[in-house]
Amino acid sequence: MAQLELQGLSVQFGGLRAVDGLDLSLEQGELRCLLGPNGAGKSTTLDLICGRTTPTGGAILFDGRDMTRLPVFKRARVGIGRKFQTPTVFRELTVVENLEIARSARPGVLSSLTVFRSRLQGRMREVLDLVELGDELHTKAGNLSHGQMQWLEIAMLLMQDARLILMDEPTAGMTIQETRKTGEIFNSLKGSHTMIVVEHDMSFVRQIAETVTVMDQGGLLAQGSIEEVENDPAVREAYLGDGGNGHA
Amino acid sequence: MDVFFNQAFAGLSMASILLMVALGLAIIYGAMGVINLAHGEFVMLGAYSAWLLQSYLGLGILASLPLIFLMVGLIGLAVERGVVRWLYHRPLDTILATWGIGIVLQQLVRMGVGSDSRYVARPTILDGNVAIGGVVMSNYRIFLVFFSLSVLAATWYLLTRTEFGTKLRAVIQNKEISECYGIRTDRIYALAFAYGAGLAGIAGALVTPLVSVTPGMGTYLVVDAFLVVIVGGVGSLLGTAVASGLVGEATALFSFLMNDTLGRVAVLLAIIMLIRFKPQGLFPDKVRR
Amino acid sequence: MLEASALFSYYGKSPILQDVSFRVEQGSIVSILGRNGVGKTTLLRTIMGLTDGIAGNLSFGGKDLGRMRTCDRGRLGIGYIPQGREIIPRFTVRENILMGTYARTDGKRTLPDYIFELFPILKEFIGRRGGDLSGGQQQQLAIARALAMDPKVLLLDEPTEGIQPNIVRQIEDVILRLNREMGITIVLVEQNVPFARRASDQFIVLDKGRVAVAGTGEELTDEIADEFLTF
Amino acid sequence: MNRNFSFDCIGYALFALLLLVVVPWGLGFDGFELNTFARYLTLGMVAMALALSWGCAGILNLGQAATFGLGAYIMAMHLKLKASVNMPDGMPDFMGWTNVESLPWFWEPFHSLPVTIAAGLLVPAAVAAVMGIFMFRGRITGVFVAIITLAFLVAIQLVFVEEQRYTGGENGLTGLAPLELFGWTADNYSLSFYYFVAGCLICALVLALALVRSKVGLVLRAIKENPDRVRFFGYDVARYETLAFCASAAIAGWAGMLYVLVLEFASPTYMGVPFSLAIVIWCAVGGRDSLVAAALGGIIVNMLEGRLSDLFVDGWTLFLGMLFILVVLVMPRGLFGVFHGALARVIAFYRQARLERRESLAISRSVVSGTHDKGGR
Amino acid sequence: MKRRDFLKGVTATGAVGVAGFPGIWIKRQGAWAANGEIPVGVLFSLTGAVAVVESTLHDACMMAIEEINDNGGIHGMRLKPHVEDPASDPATFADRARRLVIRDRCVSVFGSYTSASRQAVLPVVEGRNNLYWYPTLYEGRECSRNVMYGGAVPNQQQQEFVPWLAENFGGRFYLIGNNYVYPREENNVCKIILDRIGGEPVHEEYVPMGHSDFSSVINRIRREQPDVIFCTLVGDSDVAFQRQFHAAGFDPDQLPVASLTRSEVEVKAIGGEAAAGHFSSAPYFMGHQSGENERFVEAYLRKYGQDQVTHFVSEAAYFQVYQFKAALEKLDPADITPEAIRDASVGLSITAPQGEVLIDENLHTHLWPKVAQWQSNGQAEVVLQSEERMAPEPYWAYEGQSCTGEGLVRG
Repeated sequence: MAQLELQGLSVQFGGLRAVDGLDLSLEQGELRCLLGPNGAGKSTTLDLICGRTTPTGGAILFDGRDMTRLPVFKRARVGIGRKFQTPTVFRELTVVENLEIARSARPGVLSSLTVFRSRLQGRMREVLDLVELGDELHTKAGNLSHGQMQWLEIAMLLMQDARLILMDEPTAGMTIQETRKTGEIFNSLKGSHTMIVVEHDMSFVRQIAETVTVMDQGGLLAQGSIEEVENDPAVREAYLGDGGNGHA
Repeated sequence: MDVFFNQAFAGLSMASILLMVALGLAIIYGAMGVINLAHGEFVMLGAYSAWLLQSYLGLGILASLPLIFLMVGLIGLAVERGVVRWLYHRPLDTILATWGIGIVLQQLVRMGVGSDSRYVARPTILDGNVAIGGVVMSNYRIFLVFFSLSVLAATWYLLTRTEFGTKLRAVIQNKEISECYGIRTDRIYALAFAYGAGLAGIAGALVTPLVSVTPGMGTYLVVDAFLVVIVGGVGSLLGTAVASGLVGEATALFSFLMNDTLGRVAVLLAIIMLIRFKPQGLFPDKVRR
Repeated sequence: MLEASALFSYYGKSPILQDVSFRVEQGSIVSILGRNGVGKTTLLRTIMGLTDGIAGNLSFGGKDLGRMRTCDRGRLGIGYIPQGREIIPRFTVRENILMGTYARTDGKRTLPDYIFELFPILKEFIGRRGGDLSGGQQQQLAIARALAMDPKVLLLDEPTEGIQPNIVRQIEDVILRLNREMGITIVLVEQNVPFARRASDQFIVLDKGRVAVAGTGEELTDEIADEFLTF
Repeated sequence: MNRNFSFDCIGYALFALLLLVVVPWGLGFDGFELNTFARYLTLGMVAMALALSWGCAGILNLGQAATFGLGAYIMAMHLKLKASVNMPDGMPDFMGWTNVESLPWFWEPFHSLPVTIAAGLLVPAAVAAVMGIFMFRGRITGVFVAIITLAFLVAIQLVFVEEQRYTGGENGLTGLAPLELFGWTADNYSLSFYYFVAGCLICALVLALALVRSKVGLVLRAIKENPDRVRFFGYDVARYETLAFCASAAIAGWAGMLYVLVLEFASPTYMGVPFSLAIVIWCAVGGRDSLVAAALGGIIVNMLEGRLSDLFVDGWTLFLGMLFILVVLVMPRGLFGVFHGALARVIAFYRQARLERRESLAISRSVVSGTHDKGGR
Repeated sequence: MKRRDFLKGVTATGAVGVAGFPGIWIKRQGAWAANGEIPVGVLFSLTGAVAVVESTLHDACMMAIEEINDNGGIHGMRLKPHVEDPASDPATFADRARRLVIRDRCVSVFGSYTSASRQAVLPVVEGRNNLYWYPTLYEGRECSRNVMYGGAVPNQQQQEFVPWLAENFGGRFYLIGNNYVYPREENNVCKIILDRIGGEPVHEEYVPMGHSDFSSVINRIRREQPDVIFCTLVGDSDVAFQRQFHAAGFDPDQLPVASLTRSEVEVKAIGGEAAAGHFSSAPYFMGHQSGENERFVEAYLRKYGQDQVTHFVSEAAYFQVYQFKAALEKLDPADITPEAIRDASVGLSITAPQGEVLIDENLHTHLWPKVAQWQSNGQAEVVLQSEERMAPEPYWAYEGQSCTGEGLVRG
C-alpha cells in the first residue's frame, strides 16, 4: 500500500484547470522528483497535498487516511511538511527560535505553555551541524544570506521530522557546492522520509532522483527513471521546448 | 402599513447621510488603505464651513456647497501632505495618527470658534413635506436622498470615466506598475484624499439643518461610516451604497421593532456577523491576476 | 542610449546588483541572461527605479536616472513590461492600453492603430477585463500597453515565460518587428538561449549580481550557455 | 540564553524597584499623589494587556476597553452590594428607583469577594474567548479584527447604558463601599493601597512575561510574522491567537477592577471608544513590542496628560493630539524603539571598537612573529 | 530576546526621570484660606461632548468670581480660582476633583453639568468632607451633605408645568428623553402627576446620548398622535430632535414640545424659528425682567460677546458664587472650612437674577419656577409664573422619604 496516494486530483482557478485529474502514488521512503514546464501545476500539486489549496475534485490519501478536507495544521500533525519556493522562514526570529518553532511534536497550546527554553542538544544539535548554521544560532533569520535561509528552511523541515516532505525548488539561489551538499542531505533522508521535490536543476535531479514524474498542463505526462524520461519525445516537446536544442 | 412606509423612508434618509459620509471614507480607504478616523472631523469642518459662509457671507447651504467642498478638500490635502503620506506602508498606524489629527482639528475649532453649538439655517425652498396618504416625507430628506444618489453617480463617473479616475483605479490595483507608466502616485493619493475629505465636508454641510453643529459632532458618525465601508467591501462603490442602504434600513427596522438603542446594538451585531463571514465585502470582485 | 557604470542596486541593505556596467546602443536588442535569482529582473527594476536605492551611474539618453522618480523615468520613454505581465486585472483591455498613454508627455490619449495590427486579438477583446484574458493574451496586452506610450526603449522581462508555444513564436516575431521596423531599442531578459542568440545584437550574462560575460549576439556560444545558463 | 536571562532580570528588577521604592519616595509618600499615580499604574496595566495581544500576536484589539469595563463593573457590583447592606433587601439604591422588584440573579454571586475576583478575571477572558474563537477560526486578521472589536465595544457599551435597571446606566455604579481583603480595608489614599496596586501590576507583568517567554510567546511572534507558515508546522493558529486574546482580556479585567478601587465608581465611559483608542495610543507611545514599555507608555502619557492639563487648561488636548501624531510619525515603535535603537547603536559601536582593537593586536602580533597568516581571523 | 529586556529597565528609569517627580515640589498643609487668598475649584468641561453647555457655566462662574474680586473680595481676601478641564469624562472629573480638593486645598469646588460627572465627584468631596457647588437642574433623590444643589429638582420643574400642559393641550403625553438617570426620573415624576390628574403617558422612550437621527421617533409620534411631547433630551440630541421635528412639519399649537432641559443655549443652536411656539419649564429665562438680571445679562454679554446667551444653569452657576460669598461673609476669616461654609449657607437668602433664592437646610435651593414659550427671536416669553418661591423636595416622588438637614430620613 502506497504511503501517499493522489486520486484524480483536480483544482480549478476561475476557468483555469491548474491540476487536472492527477493520479500519483508514492511508497514510504521514496524520493520523487516532479518536473514540468512553468505552469504545469507542480507547485499547485504540492499546495493541494499540504492543504494550502482545496481541491475541486479527487482525493488525497496519506497512510490510507483521507486528507482531502483536513485543514493545514492537522495535515502537518499527521506528518506532512512543506518547503516553499522562496525561503519562508520567520525573519524576525533567530535561527534557534525558528528551529524551536519547527520542533512541533507537541503543538498544543497547553504543552507550549510549559516550554521555556530551547534545548540545543539532541536533534537540534544534529540538524544544526548538518546545515552548518551552528555559528549563527542567535542571528535573526532575516539577516542570513539567501542560501543560508534555504538551509534554515530545510533544517526546519528536518526538525519538524515530517514523514512526507514537499520541497519546492530547494536549491534555487544556491551555489554549486551548496546544491551538491543539499543533494547529499536528501539522499541521506531517503528511506526514512518520503519526499517530493520540484526542481528545474537537472544535474541536481540526476544526483538525487530515482523516479521522476513529469507534469504538463495539470496532468501526468511521463513517469520513470531519469533516462527514460529524458528520452521521452513528449517530454522533450513539452519541457525542453523550442525544437529541443536547448540546454535545460 | 403607513408606519411601514414611513419607517422605510426613515431608513432611506439615514442611509443617504451615511452614504455621503461613507463615500469619502471608502475612497480614502479603498485607494490608500488609510483608516481615516479624522473623517468625522472633516464632516464637522464641513458643517462649520457652512456656518462660516452663512454668517459672514450670507450664503445658503446649497449655494455654498462647492466652496465647502473646496475648503474641506484643501484641509484634507494639507492633512495628507503633512501626515498621512508618511504612513502608507503602515495602515494600522494610520488609525492612531488620524485619531490624533481628529483631536487636533476639534480643539482648533473649539479654540477658534468656541465650543458652543452653532446654528445653520435650512434652505427655505426645501421646507415642508410631501404627504402620500399617511406617509409623510420631509422635503429636505427627500432632497438628501436624491443628492446622495447624485453624489454617488458623480463619484462613479469620476472614477470610471475620467483620466483622474482611471489613474486612481490603476494606482489602487498596482501602484508600482502605475508609476512605471508615468502616473504620479503621490499626486493621485493627495487628490483622492482631498476628494474624500471634500465629500465629507459636503455631507457635514448638508446635515447641519438636522443636527447640532458642535466640534465633537463628527465622532459619532465615523464609526458607523467605517463599518459601512468595511461591510461594503474595499474599493466597491456599489458595495458602499448597498451597505449604507442596508444599515440605514436595518437601523430603521430594528429601532421600530425594539428601540433606538437596542436597534443599534442589533445592527452592530449584524455587521459583525457580516464582516466575519464576508470579510471581502458584499460584492467581492473575483478576478484572477 | 542607456548606460550604466559601476552600478550597485539594493534591496534593503543588501546589494543585489554589484558593479554592473553596460551600454545599450540606440536601435539595438540587448539580451540579459542568467540563472534564476542572479539579478536579471532586478536589473530591469533598477532601470525603472523600483529598487530601494542605487550607487554608481545610470543614465538614459544622457539624463541621469539616479535620483529620478519612477514616473518620470516612464515619461522619458522607457517602457517596462514586467515579469508576470502585471496588467491591471479589473481594467478593460482598452483601459489597460490607455494607461500606457499616461506616460506620454505630449498629452495625446489615443490608442495607436498599429497596436491592433500587431495584436488583432486585443481589438476583438477590447471591452473585456484584463484579468479574464489568457496568459498569452495578457502578455500581448502588456506589450501593447508599453507601445501606447510611444517608447524609445522597451524593457521586457521573460516575455515568453509560461505561454503556449504558438503564441511564444508570435510574441518573438513582434519583438523583432518592433526593433527592425520601428527602431525601438529593446532590453530583453530571456531564458530561451536560441531566441536570444537569434535576436540580439548584444548579450549580457549575469551571475550572482555581477556581469559574468558580455558580448555580441554571435559570441553567445554553447560553452557560455553551458557554464552560466544550465544547471 | 543565560546572559539574556540575566538582562531580563535586571530590567524587570529596575522596573519593580522604580514602582516600589523610587516612585513613592519621589512622591513624598503623599496620599493624593500616590492615589493619582495608582491610577496611572492601572492604566499602564491595561496598556500592557493590549501589548500582549497587539505587540506579541499582532492582534489589534480596538475593543480592549470592553474587557477593562467588564472587570470594573464586576468589582463595582461587589462593592455596591457591600454598600447596600442597609438598604431594603440589600438591593442597590438605583435598582429601587428603576422599579426592580428583587436583586437580579446575576448580582447574587457578587456578595462573595472570591467569586468577584475570579469573575473579574474569568468573565472578560470568557468573553474574549468567544470573540476570539469567532474571529480567529474564520482567519479574520488585521483591520477586520480591529473593526469587529470596535463594533463589539460600541454594542456592549450601548447595552450597559440601556440596561439602567441592572447597571446604573449612564451614571454607572456609584456610592461604593471600600474593598476589604483579608481584614485589610483599602484606603485609596494610603501607601499600602499604592503598594497593592503596584504589586498587582508587577504580578500581572510577571504572569504576562511567563506567557511571552514560553514557547507560546515564540509561536505568537511567528504567527504575527507569517500565520500560514506556522500552520504548516502543525500549530492550531486560532487557538494560540485566542489564548493571547484571552490572557490580554483577563489582565485588562484585572486592571479594570483596580481602576474601580482607585476612582471609587464604575462608569460606562470605561467602555467608550475614546478610552479604548487611548489605550491603543498609550501602548503605541510606550512601544508595543515590549510589555514593560507599553505599561510605561500608559503611565507616561497619563502623567503627561496630567501635567499638560495643569499647565495649559485650554489647549492641552491640542498638545496631546499633536503628540500622538508625532509619535506615530517619528517613533513608529514607540519610546521603546527609540531607546532600543540608540542602545543597539552604542553597543554596536563598542563591539566594533573592540573588534578593531583585537584585529590591530592580531596584526601586530603576526608582524612580530613574522608569520603571515592570510586567512587569519 | 538579546538585550531588549535590559533596555526595558533603562527605559523605565529614563521615563521616570522625565516625568516622575511632580509631587516633590508640592507644598501643603496650613490653613484653608491663607495669604489673602481663598482657593476655590472651577471644574467645568472645556473640551469634549458636554463642553457645549459646561463652557458657558465656566464663563458665568468665572465672571462672578472676577466681579467679587474686583469689588474687594471677601473679608479683603481674593478668591483664587483653580481651573481644571475634566474633558467631559467622569474618570477625569474624579481625577481633577481630587487635585482641587486634596492638592490645591480648595474650600469649595464649583462644577459640572451631567449627573454622571456629579456622581464621579461625589466620593471625593464626601471622603474629604469638602463642598461641591452643583448648579444644574437634576433628578433629585440625592441627599448629600457635601453638595450644594443650585438647580431645580423635579418637583420644582413639574408640579405646575405638567397640569398646565394637560389643561391646555390634553393629557396624552409622549415621553422622550436621553437614556440616563435624569430623563427616567423626570418621567417617573411626570407619570405620577399624570396619574393624579387623569392624563396618560402614551409612549415612553429613551435614545442614546448624542443620538442624532430621530426619523424613527418622529414616525412613532405620528402613529401615537399624542397631545404633548414631554421632552427630556439634552444637548445635541435636543437640538437634532427639535430641528427634525420642525422639518417634519408639526404645528406647535397642536402638538407642543414641552421640555425640562431646553434653554437659550439649545434654542440658539436649534434656531428661533424651529423652536418657536414650544415650551420650557425653568426657574430662569434670559428675558426675565429684574434689575439683577439686567445687570447680569449686560455684564455677561459685554464680557463674552453679544451673540452669547445666559440660561437657567449658567444663572445658577453665577448666583452660587454669590451664595458662597454670602456664607463666607458670615464666617470668621480664620475659621473658613468647608463644613463651616455649609453650615453658614443654610437659610441664606440672596437676590439672584431670577429673584430671591434661599438655601434650604437640605442644601437644595428654593427657586421661582416659570413656564415659558419660545419665540422666533430665540427668547422665551413667560406664560406661567408660580405665585411663590417653591421649596425643593428631592424625594418628592418617594413617599416616606425626605431629605433634611440631618440627611435622608425614611419614615
